Amino acid sequence: MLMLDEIKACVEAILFVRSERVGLDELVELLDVPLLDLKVILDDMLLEYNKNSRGIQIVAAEGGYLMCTRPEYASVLARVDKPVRKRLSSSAMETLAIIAYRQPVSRVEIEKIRGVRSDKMINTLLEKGLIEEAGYKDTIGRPLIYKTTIEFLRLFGLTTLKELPQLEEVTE
Amino acid sequence: MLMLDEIKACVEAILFVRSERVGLDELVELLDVPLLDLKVILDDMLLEYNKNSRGIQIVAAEGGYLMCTRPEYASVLARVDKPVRKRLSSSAMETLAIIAYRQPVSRVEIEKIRGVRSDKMINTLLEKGLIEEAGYKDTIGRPLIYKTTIEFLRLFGLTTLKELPQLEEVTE
Amino acid sequence: MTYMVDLETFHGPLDLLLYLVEKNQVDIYDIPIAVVTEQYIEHLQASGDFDLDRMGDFLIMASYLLNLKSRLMLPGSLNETEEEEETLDPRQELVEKLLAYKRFKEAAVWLEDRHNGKGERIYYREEQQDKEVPAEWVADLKSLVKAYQAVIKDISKDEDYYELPRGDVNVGDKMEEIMNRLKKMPHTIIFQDLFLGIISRREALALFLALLELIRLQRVEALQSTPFDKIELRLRVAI
Repeated sequence: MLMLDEIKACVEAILFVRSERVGLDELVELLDVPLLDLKVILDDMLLEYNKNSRGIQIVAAEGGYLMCTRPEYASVLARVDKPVRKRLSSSAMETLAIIAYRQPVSRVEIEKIRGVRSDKMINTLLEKGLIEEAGYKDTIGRPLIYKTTIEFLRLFGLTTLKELPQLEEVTE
Repeated sequence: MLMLDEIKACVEAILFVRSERVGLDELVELLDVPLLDLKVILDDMLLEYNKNSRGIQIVAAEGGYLMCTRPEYASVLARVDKPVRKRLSSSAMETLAIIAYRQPVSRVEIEKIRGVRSDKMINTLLEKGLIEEAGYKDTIGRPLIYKTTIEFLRLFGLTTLKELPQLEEVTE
Repeated sequence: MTYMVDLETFHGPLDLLLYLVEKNQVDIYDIPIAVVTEQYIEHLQASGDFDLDRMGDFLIMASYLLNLKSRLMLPGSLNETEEEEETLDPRQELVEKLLAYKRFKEAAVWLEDRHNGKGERIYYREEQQDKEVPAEWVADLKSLVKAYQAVIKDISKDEDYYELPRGDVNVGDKMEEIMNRLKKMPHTIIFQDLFLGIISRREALALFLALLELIRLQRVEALQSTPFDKIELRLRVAI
Protein backbone atom coordinates (compact mmCIF):
# COMPACT_ATOMS: atom_id res chain seq x y z
CA MET A 1 0.00 0.00 0.00
CA LEU A 2 1.29 3.41 -0.96
CA MET A 3 1.54 6.45 1.26
CA LEU A 4 -0.68 9.44 0.52
CA ASP A 5 2.18 11.52 -0.86
CA GLU A 6 3.31 8.64 -2.99
CA ILE A 7 -0.15 8.18 -4.41
CA LYS A 8 -0.30 11.86 -5.31
CA ALA A 9 3.13 11.70 -6.90
CA CYS A 10 2.15 8.59 -8.87
CA VAL A 11 -1.03 10.23 -10.14
CA GLU A 12 0.95 13.28 -11.16
CA ALA A 13 3.50 11.15 -12.99
CA ILE A 14 0.82 9.10 -14.73
CA LEU A 15 -1.15 12.13 -15.88
CA PHE A 16 2.06 13.73 -17.11
CA VAL A 17 3.14 10.69 -19.08
CA ARG A 18 -0.20 9.94 -20.64
CA SER A 19 -0.94 13.53 -21.73
CA GLU A 20 -4.59 12.69 -22.26
CA ARG A 21 -7.59 11.99 -20.11
CA VAL A 22 -6.99 9.01 -17.81
CA GLY A 23 -10.09 7.34 -16.43
CA LEU A 24 -10.57 7.17 -12.67
CA ASP A 25 -11.15 3.43 -13.01
CA GLU A 26 -7.84 3.09 -14.78
CA LEU A 27 -6.08 4.95 -11.98
CA VAL A 28 -7.74 2.65 -9.46
CA GLU A 29 -6.40 -0.36 -11.32
CA LEU A 30 -2.90 1.08 -11.73
CA LEU A 31 -2.48 2.25 -8.15
CA ASP A 32 -4.53 -0.38 -6.37
CA VAL A 33 -6.26 2.24 -4.24
CA PRO A 34 -10.01 2.04 -3.55
CA LEU A 35 -12.03 4.24 -5.88
CA LEU A 36 -13.60 6.39 -3.18
CA ASP A 37 -10.26 7.08 -1.52
CA LEU A 38 -8.69 7.95 -4.83
CA LYS A 39 -11.53 10.31 -5.64
CA VAL A 40 -10.92 12.19 -2.38
CA ILE A 41 -7.19 12.33 -3.06
CA LEU A 42 -7.76 13.68 -6.55
CA ASP A 43 -10.19 16.32 -5.36
CA ASP A 44 -7.49 17.36 -2.94
CA MET A 45 -4.88 17.48 -5.70
CA LEU A 46 -7.10 19.61 -7.91
CA LEU A 47 -7.46 22.10 -5.05
CA GLU A 48 -3.74 22.19 -4.40
CA TYR A 49 -3.00 22.75 -8.04
CA ASN A 50 -5.53 25.54 -8.23
CA LYS A 51 -4.49 27.23 -4.99
CA ASN A 52 -1.05 28.02 -6.27
CA SER A 53 -0.89 30.06 -9.42
CA ARG A 54 0.78 27.39 -11.42
CA GLY A 55 1.34 26.95 -15.13
CA ILE A 56 -0.24 23.53 -15.28
CA GLN A 57 -3.44 22.20 -13.81
CA ILE A 58 -5.33 18.99 -13.35
CA VAL A 59 -8.86 18.99 -14.74
CA ALA A 60 -11.66 16.54 -14.09
CA ALA A 61 -13.33 15.65 -17.37
CA GLU A 62 -15.79 12.93 -18.30
CA GLY A 63 -15.05 10.45 -15.53
CA GLY A 64 -11.32 10.98 -15.66
CA TYR A 65 -8.54 13.45 -15.15
CA LEU A 66 -6.12 15.17 -17.39
CA MET A 67 -3.15 17.44 -17.04
CA CYS A 68 -2.99 20.57 -19.16
CA THR A 69 -1.86 24.18 -18.99
CA ARG A 70 -3.84 26.96 -17.37
CA PRO A 71 -5.60 29.16 -19.90
CA GLU A 72 -4.06 32.30 -18.34
CA TYR A 73 -0.77 31.51 -20.00
CA ALA A 74 -2.19 30.94 -23.46
CA SER A 75 -0.55 34.03 -24.91
CA VAL A 76 2.95 32.85 -24.03
CA LEU A 77 2.23 29.32 -25.18
CA ALA A 78 0.81 30.51 -28.46
CA ARG A 79 4.34 31.67 -29.19
CA VAL A 80 5.73 28.27 -28.24
CA ASP A 81 3.24 26.32 -30.24
CA LYS A 82 4.91 24.84 -33.25
CA PRO A 83 3.69 25.97 -36.68
CA VAL A 84 0.24 24.55 -36.95
CA ARG A 85 0.43 21.18 -38.57
CA LYS A 86 -3.22 20.80 -39.24
CA ARG A 87 -4.32 23.71 -41.34
CA LEU A 88 -8.01 23.50 -41.92
CA SER A 89 -9.83 25.28 -44.70
CA SER A 90 -12.80 27.36 -43.70
CA SER A 91 -15.12 24.80 -45.29
CA ALA A 92 -13.55 22.12 -43.14
CA MET A 93 -13.84 24.35 -40.10
CA GLU A 94 -17.49 24.97 -40.88
CA THR A 95 -18.20 21.26 -41.22
CA LEU A 96 -16.33 20.61 -38.01
CA ALA A 97 -18.33 23.29 -36.20
CA ILE A 98 -21.58 21.69 -37.30
CA ILE A 99 -20.44 18.27 -36.12
CA ALA A 100 -19.17 19.70 -32.82
CA TYR A 101 -22.49 21.37 -32.02
CA ARG A 102 -24.90 18.85 -33.47
CA GLN A 103 -23.15 15.61 -32.66
CA PRO A 104 -23.90 12.88 -33.28
CA VAL A 105 -24.91 14.02 -36.73
CA SER A 106 -25.30 12.38 -40.13
CA ARG A 107 -23.86 13.51 -43.45
CA VAL A 108 -27.29 14.44 -44.74
CA GLU A 109 -27.95 16.69 -41.76
CA ILE A 110 -24.60 18.42 -42.29
CA GLU A 111 -25.35 18.92 -45.96
CA LYS A 112 -28.73 20.38 -45.17
CA ILE A 113 -27.11 23.05 -43.07
CA ARG A 114 -24.21 23.80 -45.37
CA GLY A 115 -26.25 23.55 -48.55
CA VAL A 116 -23.47 21.70 -50.37
CA ARG A 117 -22.16 18.17 -50.61
CA SER A 118 -19.87 17.48 -47.70
CA ASP A 119 -18.62 13.93 -48.12
CA LYS A 120 -15.10 15.02 -48.97
CA MET A 121 -14.96 17.38 -46.03
CA ILE A 122 -16.12 14.59 -43.75
CA ASN A 123 -13.44 12.28 -45.09
CA THR A 124 -10.78 14.94 -44.55
CA LEU A 125 -11.87 15.39 -40.95
CA LEU A 126 -11.94 11.61 -40.44
CA GLU A 127 -8.42 11.33 -41.83
CA LYS A 128 -7.14 14.08 -39.57
CA GLY A 129 -8.64 12.23 -36.63
CA LEU A 130 -10.82 15.16 -35.60
CA ILE A 131 -14.08 13.25 -35.99
CA GLU A 132 -15.03 9.60 -35.83
CA GLU A 133 -17.97 7.38 -36.61
CA ALA A 134 -20.46 7.14 -33.79
CA GLY A 135 -22.69 4.33 -34.98
CA TYR A 136 -25.91 4.66 -36.91
CA LYS A 137 -28.88 6.91 -36.59
CA ASP A 138 -32.08 5.13 -35.87
CA THR A 139 -33.99 6.54 -38.80
CA ILE A 140 -34.80 5.31 -42.28
CA GLY A 141 -31.70 4.17 -44.07
CA ARG A 142 -29.79 4.04 -40.79
CA PRO A 143 -27.24 6.66 -41.82
CA LEU A 144 -23.78 6.75 -40.27
CA ILE A 145 -23.39 9.46 -37.67
CA TYR A 146 -20.27 11.33 -36.62
CA LYS A 147 -18.88 12.88 -33.46
CA THR A 148 -15.75 14.76 -32.52
CA THR A 149 -12.69 13.06 -31.00
CA ILE A 150 -10.37 13.80 -28.09
CA GLU A 151 -7.92 15.01 -30.73
CA PHE A 152 -10.50 17.66 -31.62
CA LEU A 153 -10.45 18.91 -28.03
CA ARG A 154 -6.66 18.93 -28.02
CA LEU A 155 -6.42 20.89 -31.23
CA PHE A 156 -8.73 23.60 -30.01
CA GLY A 157 -7.47 23.71 -26.44
CA LEU A 158 -10.66 22.49 -24.82
CA THR A 159 -11.05 20.05 -21.96
CA THR A 160 -14.66 19.16 -22.65
CA LEU A 161 -17.32 19.86 -25.26
CA LYS A 162 -19.16 21.93 -22.68
CA GLU A 163 -16.55 24.63 -23.21
CA LEU A 164 -17.85 25.33 -26.70
CA PRO A 165 -19.54 28.72 -26.66
CA GLN A 166 -23.31 28.76 -26.77
CA LEU A 167 -24.70 29.38 -30.21
CA GLU A 168 -27.00 32.32 -30.49
CA GLU A 169 -30.43 30.87 -30.70
CA VAL A 170 -32.56 31.93 -33.61
CA THR A 171 -35.19 34.36 -32.46
CA GLU A 172 -38.05 35.16 -34.72
CA MET B 1 7.08 42.66 -17.44
CA LEU B 2 5.83 39.56 -15.73
CA MET B 3 5.64 38.98 -11.98
CA LEU B 4 7.89 36.33 -10.47
CA ASP B 5 5.01 33.88 -9.94
CA GLU B 6 3.82 34.44 -13.48
CA ILE B 7 7.28 33.75 -14.85
CA LYS B 8 7.43 30.50 -12.91
CA ALA B 9 3.98 29.53 -14.11
CA CYS B 10 4.91 30.31 -17.69
CA VAL B 11 8.10 28.27 -17.48
CA GLU B 12 6.15 25.37 -16.02
CA ALA B 13 3.55 25.58 -18.79
CA ILE B 14 6.19 25.81 -21.52
CA LEU B 15 8.21 22.86 -20.22
CA PHE B 16 5.02 20.84 -19.85
CA VAL B 17 3.79 21.52 -23.37
CA ARG B 18 7.12 20.95 -25.04
CA SER B 19 8.02 17.76 -23.15
CA GLU B 20 11.59 18.02 -24.40
CA ARG B 21 14.61 20.08 -23.46
CA VAL B 22 13.96 23.79 -23.86
CA GLY B 23 17.06 25.99 -24.09
CA LEU B 24 17.55 28.75 -21.52
CA ASP B 25 18.07 31.20 -24.40
CA GLU B 26 14.74 30.15 -25.86
CA LEU B 27 13.02 30.80 -22.54
CA VAL B 28 14.67 34.21 -22.38
CA GLU B 29 13.26 35.05 -25.75
CA LEU B 30 9.78 33.69 -25.04
CA LEU B 31 9.40 35.39 -21.67
CA ASP B 32 11.42 38.54 -22.29
CA VAL B 33 13.24 38.17 -18.96
CA PRO B 34 17.01 38.79 -18.66
CA LEU B 35 19.04 35.59 -18.80
CA LEU B 36 20.66 35.94 -15.41
CA ASP B 37 17.34 36.62 -13.67
CA LEU B 38 15.76 33.67 -15.40
CA LYS B 39 18.63 31.42 -14.38
CA VAL B 40 18.09 32.35 -10.72
CA ILE B 41 14.36 31.77 -11.05
CA LEU B 42 14.89 28.36 -12.60
CA ASP B 43 17.37 27.27 -9.95
CA ASP B 44 14.72 28.22 -7.45
CA MET B 45 12.06 26.22 -9.29
CA LEU B 46 14.28 23.14 -9.41
CA LEU B 47 14.71 23.31 -5.67
CA GLU B 48 11.00 23.73 -5.06
CA TYR B 49 10.18 20.80 -7.28
CA ASN B 50 12.74 18.62 -5.53
CA LYS B 51 11.81 19.66 -2.02
CA ASN B 52 8.35 18.20 -2.35
CA SER B 53 8.17 14.57 -3.25
CA ARG B 54 6.38 15.09 -6.49
CA GLY B 55 5.76 12.83 -9.42
CA ILE B 56 7.32 15.14 -11.95
CA GLN B 57 10.51 17.13 -11.79
CA ILE B 58 12.44 19.76 -13.71
CA VAL B 59 15.95 18.80 -14.70
CA ALA B 60 18.74 21.05 -15.97
CA ALA B 61 20.34 19.53 -19.02
CA GLU B 62 22.76 20.85 -21.62
CA GLY B 63 22.06 24.52 -21.19
CA GLY B 64 18.33 23.98 -20.98
CA TYR B 65 15.58 22.50 -18.89
CA LEU B 66 13.33 19.52 -19.19
CA MET B 67 10.24 18.33 -17.37
CA CYS B 68 10.04 14.61 -16.73
CA THR B 69 8.85 12.06 -14.21
CA ARG B 70 10.90 11.15 -11.15
CA PRO B 71 12.67 7.81 -11.39
CA GLU B 72 11.10 6.65 -8.10
CA TYR B 73 7.81 6.10 -9.87
CA ALA B 74 9.17 4.11 -12.77
CA SER B 75 7.53 0.90 -11.54
CA VAL B 76 4.06 2.42 -11.60
CA LEU B 77 4.69 4.01 -14.96
CA ALA B 78 5.84 0.70 -16.36
CA ARG B 79 2.35 -0.56 -15.60
CA VAL B 80 0.86 2.39 -17.47
CA ASP B 81 2.49 1.04 -20.59
CA LYS B 82 0.98 -2.39 -20.11
CA PRO B 83 -1.49 -3.42 -22.74
CA VAL B 84 -4.71 -1.59 -22.24
CA ARG B 85 -7.87 -3.59 -22.58
CA LYS B 86 -9.55 -2.08 -25.55
CA ARG B 87 -12.94 -2.79 -27.00
CA LEU B 88 -13.46 -2.98 -30.70
CA SER B 89 -15.26 0.05 -32.09
CA SER B 90 -18.81 -0.56 -33.20
CA SER B 91 -17.77 -0.17 -36.84
CA ALA B 92 -15.02 -2.72 -36.40
CA MET B 93 -17.37 -5.12 -34.63
CA GLU B 94 -19.90 -4.78 -37.40
CA THR B 95 -17.38 -5.46 -40.13
CA LEU B 96 -16.01 -8.39 -38.21
CA ALA B 97 -19.50 -9.80 -37.70
CA ILE B 98 -20.22 -9.64 -41.41
CA ILE B 99 -16.98 -11.42 -42.22
CA ALA B 100 -17.59 -14.03 -39.55
CA TYR B 101 -21.05 -14.91 -40.79
CA ARG B 102 -20.56 -14.45 -44.52
CA GLN B 103 -17.03 -15.71 -44.97
CA PRO B 104 -15.32 -15.88 -47.31
CA VAL B 105 -16.50 -12.44 -48.32
CA SER B 106 -15.16 -9.64 -50.50
CA ARG B 107 -14.76 -5.99 -49.60
CA VAL B 108 -17.52 -5.02 -52.03
CA GLU B 109 -19.95 -7.41 -50.39
CA ILE B 110 -19.11 -6.02 -46.97
CA GLU B 111 -19.61 -2.49 -48.20
CA LYS B 112 -22.95 -3.38 -49.76
CA ILE B 113 -24.15 -4.64 -46.42
CA ARG B 114 -22.72 -1.81 -44.32
CA GLY B 115 -23.56 0.85 -46.85
CA VAL B 116 -20.24 2.62 -46.32
CA ARG B 117 -16.67 2.28 -47.47
CA SER B 118 -14.95 -0.30 -45.35
CA ASP B 119 -11.39 -0.56 -46.61
CA LYS B 120 -9.95 1.06 -43.50
CA MET B 121 -11.96 -1.16 -41.20
CA ILE B 122 -10.77 -4.22 -43.12
CA ASN B 123 -7.18 -3.05 -42.81
CA THR B 124 -7.63 -2.50 -39.10
CA LEU B 125 -8.97 -6.03 -38.66
CA LEU B 126 -6.16 -7.43 -40.80
CA GLU B 127 -3.63 -5.58 -38.64
CA LYS B 128 -5.19 -6.89 -35.47
CA GLY B 129 -4.92 -10.37 -36.91
CA LEU B 130 -8.64 -11.06 -36.58
CA ILE B 131 -9.16 -11.65 -40.30
CA GLU B 132 -6.96 -12.78 -43.16
CA GLU B 133 -7.05 -13.02 -46.92
CA ALA B 134 -8.64 -16.18 -48.25
CA GLY B 135 -7.81 -16.02 -51.94
CA TYR B 136 -9.93 -14.61 -54.73
CA LYS B 137 -13.60 -14.89 -55.50
CA ASP B 138 -14.53 -16.53 -58.77
CA THR B 139 -16.56 -13.63 -60.10
CA ILE B 140 -15.80 -10.77 -62.44
CA GLY B 141 -12.83 -8.77 -61.22
CA ARG B 142 -11.77 -11.67 -59.02
CA PRO B 143 -11.93 -9.66 -55.80
CA LEU B 144 -9.90 -10.55 -52.72
CA ILE B 145 -11.94 -12.36 -50.12
CA TYR B 146 -11.51 -12.45 -46.37
CA LYS B 147 -12.10 -14.93 -43.58
CA THR B 148 -11.67 -14.93 -39.85
CA THR B 149 -8.52 -16.25 -38.15
CA ILE B 150 -7.78 -18.54 -35.25
CA GLU B 151 -7.06 -15.38 -33.30
CA PHE B 152 -10.68 -14.40 -33.95
CA LEU B 153 -11.88 -17.67 -32.42
CA ARG B 154 -9.61 -17.16 -29.43
CA LEU B 155 -10.88 -13.62 -28.87
CA PHE B 156 -14.50 -14.73 -28.81
CA GLY B 157 -13.82 -17.93 -26.90
CA LEU B 158 -14.81 -20.26 -29.71
CA THR B 159 -13.18 -23.49 -30.76
CA THR B 160 -14.73 -23.61 -34.21
CA LEU B 161 -16.81 -21.38 -36.44
CA LYS B 162 -19.70 -23.79 -36.05
CA GLU B 163 -20.08 -22.46 -32.54
CA LEU B 164 -21.17 -19.09 -33.85
CA PRO B 165 -24.81 -18.71 -32.83
CA GLN B 166 -27.27 -19.51 -35.57
CA LEU B 167 -29.08 -16.44 -36.74
CA GLU B 168 -32.55 -16.33 -38.10
CA GLU B 169 -32.05 -14.90 -41.52
CA VAL B 170 -34.77 -12.69 -42.82
CA THR B 171 -36.86 -14.72 -45.19
CA GLU B 172 -39.09 -13.10 -47.69
CA MET C 1 -19.32 48.83 -58.45
CA THR C 2 -20.75 50.30 -55.32
CA TYR C 3 -19.50 47.71 -52.90
CA MET C 4 -16.17 46.25 -51.95
CA VAL C 5 -15.83 42.50 -52.05
CA ASP C 6 -13.22 40.38 -50.44
CA LEU C 7 -13.83 36.86 -51.68
CA GLU C 8 -11.30 35.32 -49.33
CA THR C 9 -13.60 35.66 -46.40
CA PHE C 10 -16.36 33.52 -47.76
CA HIS C 11 -16.91 30.17 -49.35
CA GLY C 12 -19.99 28.50 -50.51
CA PRO C 13 -23.26 29.65 -51.87
CA LEU C 14 -25.19 30.50 -48.73
CA ASP C 15 -22.28 32.53 -47.57
CA LEU C 16 -22.09 34.53 -50.71
CA LEU C 17 -25.78 35.08 -50.70
CA LEU C 18 -25.73 36.20 -47.10
CA TYR C 19 -23.00 38.62 -47.93
CA LEU C 20 -24.84 40.02 -50.89
CA VAL C 21 -28.08 40.19 -49.00
CA GLU C 22 -26.48 42.04 -46.13
CA LYS C 23 -24.55 44.38 -48.39
CA ASN C 24 -27.54 45.09 -50.55
CA GLN C 25 -29.80 45.61 -47.57
CA VAL C 26 -32.33 43.51 -49.31
CA ASP C 27 -35.13 42.17 -47.20
CA ILE C 28 -34.19 38.57 -46.73
CA TYR C 29 -37.82 37.68 -47.38
CA ASP C 30 -37.69 39.12 -50.83
CA ILE C 31 -34.54 38.19 -52.62
CA PRO C 32 -34.38 39.29 -56.24
CA ILE C 33 -32.55 36.47 -57.94
CA ALA C 34 -31.82 38.46 -61.04
CA VAL C 35 -30.07 41.18 -59.06
CA VAL C 36 -28.12 38.70 -57.01
CA THR C 37 -27.03 36.88 -60.14
CA GLU C 38 -26.11 40.09 -61.90
CA GLN C 39 -24.03 41.18 -58.97
CA TYR C 40 -22.35 37.86 -58.80
CA ILE C 41 -21.40 37.99 -62.45
CA GLU C 42 -20.21 41.55 -61.95
CA HIS C 43 -18.20 40.38 -59.04
CA LEU C 44 -16.72 37.55 -61.05
CA GLN C 45 -15.64 39.87 -63.80
CA ALA C 46 -14.17 42.37 -61.39
CA SER C 47 -12.25 39.92 -59.28
CA GLY C 48 -11.31 37.48 -62.03
CA ASP C 49 -11.87 34.69 -59.56
CA PHE C 50 -13.10 31.85 -61.70
CA ASP C 51 -12.93 29.11 -59.14
CA LEU C 52 -15.07 26.35 -60.64
CA ASP C 53 -16.11 24.97 -57.27
CA ARG C 54 -17.36 28.30 -56.07
CA MET C 55 -19.12 29.01 -59.33
CA GLY C 56 -20.80 25.63 -59.03
CA ASP C 57 -21.79 26.46 -55.50
CA PHE C 58 -23.36 29.64 -56.69
CA LEU C 59 -25.32 27.80 -59.36
CA ILE C 60 -26.72 25.48 -56.72
CA MET C 61 -27.81 28.44 -54.66
CA ALA C 62 -29.27 30.26 -57.62
CA SER C 63 -31.28 27.24 -58.67
CA TYR C 64 -32.45 26.82 -55.12
CA LEU C 65 -33.65 30.40 -55.17
CA LEU C 66 -35.31 29.93 -58.53
CA ASN C 67 -37.08 26.87 -57.25
CA LEU C 68 -38.17 28.83 -54.23
CA LYS C 69 -39.51 31.66 -56.33
CA SER C 70 -41.41 29.36 -58.63
CA ARG C 71 -42.94 27.62 -55.65
CA LEU C 72 -44.01 30.96 -54.27
CA MET C 73 -45.63 31.84 -57.55
CA LEU C 74 -47.62 28.62 -57.56
CA PRO C 75 -48.94 28.46 -54.02
CA GLY C 76 -51.35 25.66 -54.91
CA SER C 77 -48.51 23.26 -55.63
CA LEU C 78 -46.83 23.81 -52.31
CA ASN C 79 -48.58 21.06 -50.44
CA GLU C 80 -47.81 18.47 -53.05
CA THR C 81 -44.15 19.22 -53.46
CA GLU C 82 -43.40 19.53 -49.79
CA GLU C 83 -42.24 16.20 -48.45
CA GLU C 84 -41.66 17.49 -44.94
CA GLU C 85 -44.12 16.56 -42.26
CA GLU C 86 -45.20 20.15 -42.09
CA THR C 87 -45.57 22.61 -44.89
CA LEU C 88 -43.13 25.43 -44.29
CA ASP C 89 -43.32 28.71 -46.03
CA PRO C 90 -40.37 28.33 -48.39
CA ARG C 91 -39.15 31.80 -47.50
CA GLN C 92 -39.23 30.88 -43.85
CA GLU C 93 -37.34 27.73 -44.72
CA LEU C 94 -34.63 29.72 -46.48
CA VAL C 95 -34.34 32.24 -43.70
CA GLU C 96 -33.98 29.51 -41.12
CA LYS C 97 -31.43 27.78 -43.25
CA LEU C 98 -29.44 30.97 -43.65
CA LEU C 99 -29.61 31.83 -39.98
CA ALA C 100 -28.60 28.33 -38.90
CA TYR C 101 -25.74 28.44 -41.34
CA LYS C 102 -24.67 31.86 -40.12
CA ARG C 103 -24.51 30.65 -36.52
CA PHE C 104 -22.33 27.71 -37.45
CA LYS C 105 -20.15 30.01 -39.47
CA GLU C 106 -19.63 32.14 -36.38
CA ALA C 107 -18.79 29.02 -34.41
CA ALA C 108 -16.29 28.09 -37.13
CA VAL C 109 -14.64 31.49 -36.78
CA TRP C 110 -14.44 30.95 -33.04
CA LEU C 111 -12.81 27.58 -33.59
CA GLU C 112 -10.42 29.07 -36.10
CA ASP C 113 -9.34 31.70 -33.59
CA ARG C 114 -8.69 29.04 -30.99
CA HIS C 115 -6.77 27.13 -33.57
CA ASN C 116 -4.61 30.15 -34.24
CA GLY C 117 -3.93 30.59 -30.54
CA LYS C 118 -6.19 33.59 -30.05
CA GLY C 119 -7.99 33.89 -26.77
CA GLU C 120 -7.49 31.86 -23.64
CA ARG C 121 -7.08 28.19 -24.20
CA ILE C 122 -5.36 25.29 -22.62
CA TYR C 123 -2.50 23.39 -24.15
CA TYR C 124 -1.76 19.74 -23.88
CA ARG C 125 1.56 18.10 -23.73
CA GLU C 126 2.84 17.00 -27.08
CA GLU C 127 2.33 13.37 -27.62
CA GLN C 128 5.30 11.19 -28.12
CA GLN C 129 4.51 9.67 -31.46
CA ASP C 130 6.86 6.72 -31.24
CA LYS C 131 5.50 5.39 -27.99
CA GLU C 132 2.30 3.57 -28.64
CA VAL C 133 0.51 1.84 -25.83
CA PRO C 134 -0.07 -1.75 -26.84
CA ALA C 135 -3.66 -2.79 -26.79
CA GLU C 136 -5.14 -6.05 -25.70
CA TRP C 137 -8.45 -6.63 -27.36
CA VAL C 138 -11.46 -7.71 -25.46
CA ALA C 139 -14.73 -8.69 -27.03
CA ASP C 140 -17.70 -10.89 -26.41
CA LEU C 141 -19.79 -13.02 -28.67
CA LYS C 142 -23.03 -11.27 -27.78
CA SER C 143 -21.88 -7.96 -29.16
CA LEU C 144 -20.68 -9.68 -32.32
CA VAL C 145 -24.07 -11.27 -32.89
CA LYS C 146 -25.85 -8.03 -32.07
CA ALA C 147 -23.68 -6.13 -34.53
CA TYR C 148 -24.48 -8.60 -37.26
CA GLN C 149 -28.19 -8.67 -36.59
CA ALA C 150 -28.35 -4.89 -36.61
CA VAL C 151 -26.54 -4.57 -39.88
CA ILE C 152 -28.32 -7.40 -41.65
CA LYS C 153 -31.77 -6.18 -40.69
CA ASP C 154 -32.24 -3.87 -43.64
CA ILE C 155 -30.75 -5.94 -46.43
CA SER C 156 -30.53 -9.65 -47.16
CA LYS C 157 -33.33 -9.78 -49.73
CA ASP C 158 -31.20 -10.42 -52.74
CA GLU C 159 -27.61 -11.04 -52.14
CA ASP C 160 -26.78 -11.76 -55.71
CA TYR C 161 -27.86 -8.55 -57.31
CA TYR C 162 -24.53 -6.90 -56.69
CA GLU C 163 -22.56 -9.96 -57.54
CA LEU C 164 -21.72 -10.18 -61.18
CA PRO C 165 -21.44 -13.86 -61.98
CA ARG C 166 -18.87 -14.82 -64.53
CA GLY C 167 -20.41 -15.30 -67.93
CA ASP C 168 -23.08 -12.66 -67.67
CA VAL C 169 -26.68 -13.28 -68.59
CA ASN C 170 -27.27 -12.34 -72.18
CA VAL C 171 -30.49 -10.67 -73.27
CA GLY C 172 -30.12 -12.14 -76.78
CA ASP C 173 -29.97 -15.66 -75.36
CA LYS C 174 -33.07 -14.97 -73.33
CA MET C 175 -34.93 -13.71 -76.40
CA GLU C 176 -34.13 -16.96 -78.14
CA GLU C 177 -35.20 -18.90 -75.07
CA ILE C 178 -38.59 -17.16 -74.98
CA MET C 179 -39.13 -17.73 -78.70
CA ASN C 180 -38.29 -21.42 -78.35
CA ARG C 181 -40.69 -21.81 -75.46
CA LEU C 182 -43.50 -20.09 -77.39
CA LYS C 183 -42.92 -22.27 -80.44
CA LYS C 184 -43.65 -25.35 -78.37
CA MET C 185 -47.16 -26.40 -77.38
CA PRO C 186 -49.38 -24.86 -76.10
CA HIS C 187 -47.84 -21.77 -77.74
CA THR C 188 -48.70 -19.51 -74.82
CA ILE C 189 -47.00 -18.71 -71.54
CA ILE C 190 -48.51 -16.94 -68.58
CA PHE C 191 -46.28 -13.95 -67.86
CA GLN C 192 -45.67 -14.89 -64.24
CA ASP C 193 -44.74 -18.46 -65.17
CA LEU C 194 -41.96 -17.13 -67.36
CA PHE C 195 -39.97 -16.35 -64.24
CA LEU C 196 -40.50 -19.67 -62.47
CA GLY C 197 -37.30 -21.19 -61.25
CA ILE C 198 -35.32 -18.02 -61.70
CA ILE C 199 -33.41 -17.08 -58.60
CA SER C 200 -31.02 -14.45 -59.79
CA ARG C 201 -32.26 -10.93 -60.06
CA ARG C 202 -29.96 -10.32 -62.98
CA GLU C 203 -31.37 -13.24 -64.89
CA ALA C 204 -34.92 -12.10 -64.20
CA LEU C 205 -34.00 -8.67 -65.44
CA ALA C 206 -32.43 -10.07 -68.62
CA LEU C 207 -35.53 -12.17 -69.22
CA PHE C 208 -37.80 -9.20 -68.77
CA LEU C 209 -35.70 -7.03 -71.08
CA ALA C 210 -35.75 -9.84 -73.65
CA LEU C 211 -39.53 -9.97 -73.46
CA LEU C 212 -39.87 -6.21 -73.89
CA GLU C 213 -37.57 -6.35 -76.87
CA LEU C 214 -39.59 -9.14 -78.46
CA ILE C 215 -42.79 -7.16 -77.97
CA ARG C 216 -41.16 -4.08 -79.43
CA LEU C 217 -40.05 -6.10 -82.45
CA GLN C 218 -43.63 -7.31 -82.73
CA ARG C 219 -42.60 -10.93 -82.56
CA VAL C 220 -44.46 -11.56 -79.32
CA GLU C 221 -47.69 -10.09 -78.02
CA ALA C 222 -48.99 -9.81 -74.49
CA LEU C 223 -52.70 -10.09 -73.88
CA GLN C 224 -54.78 -9.37 -70.83
CA SER C 225 -58.53 -9.88 -71.03
CA THR C 226 -59.44 -7.79 -67.97
CA PRO C 227 -57.39 -5.52 -65.71
CA PHE C 228 -55.40 -7.39 -63.06
CA ASP C 229 -56.03 -10.63 -64.87
CA LYS C 230 -53.11 -12.83 -65.81
CA ILE C 231 -51.05 -11.76 -68.79
CA GLU C 232 -50.73 -14.21 -71.62
CA LEU C 233 -47.81 -14.22 -73.97
CA ARG C 234 -47.87 -15.68 -77.43
CA LEU C 235 -46.18 -15.42 -80.77
CA ARG C 236 -47.46 -12.68 -82.95
CA VAL C 237 -48.92 -14.09 -86.13
CA ALA C 238 -47.10 -12.76 -89.15
CA ILE C 239 -49.41 -10.77 -91.33
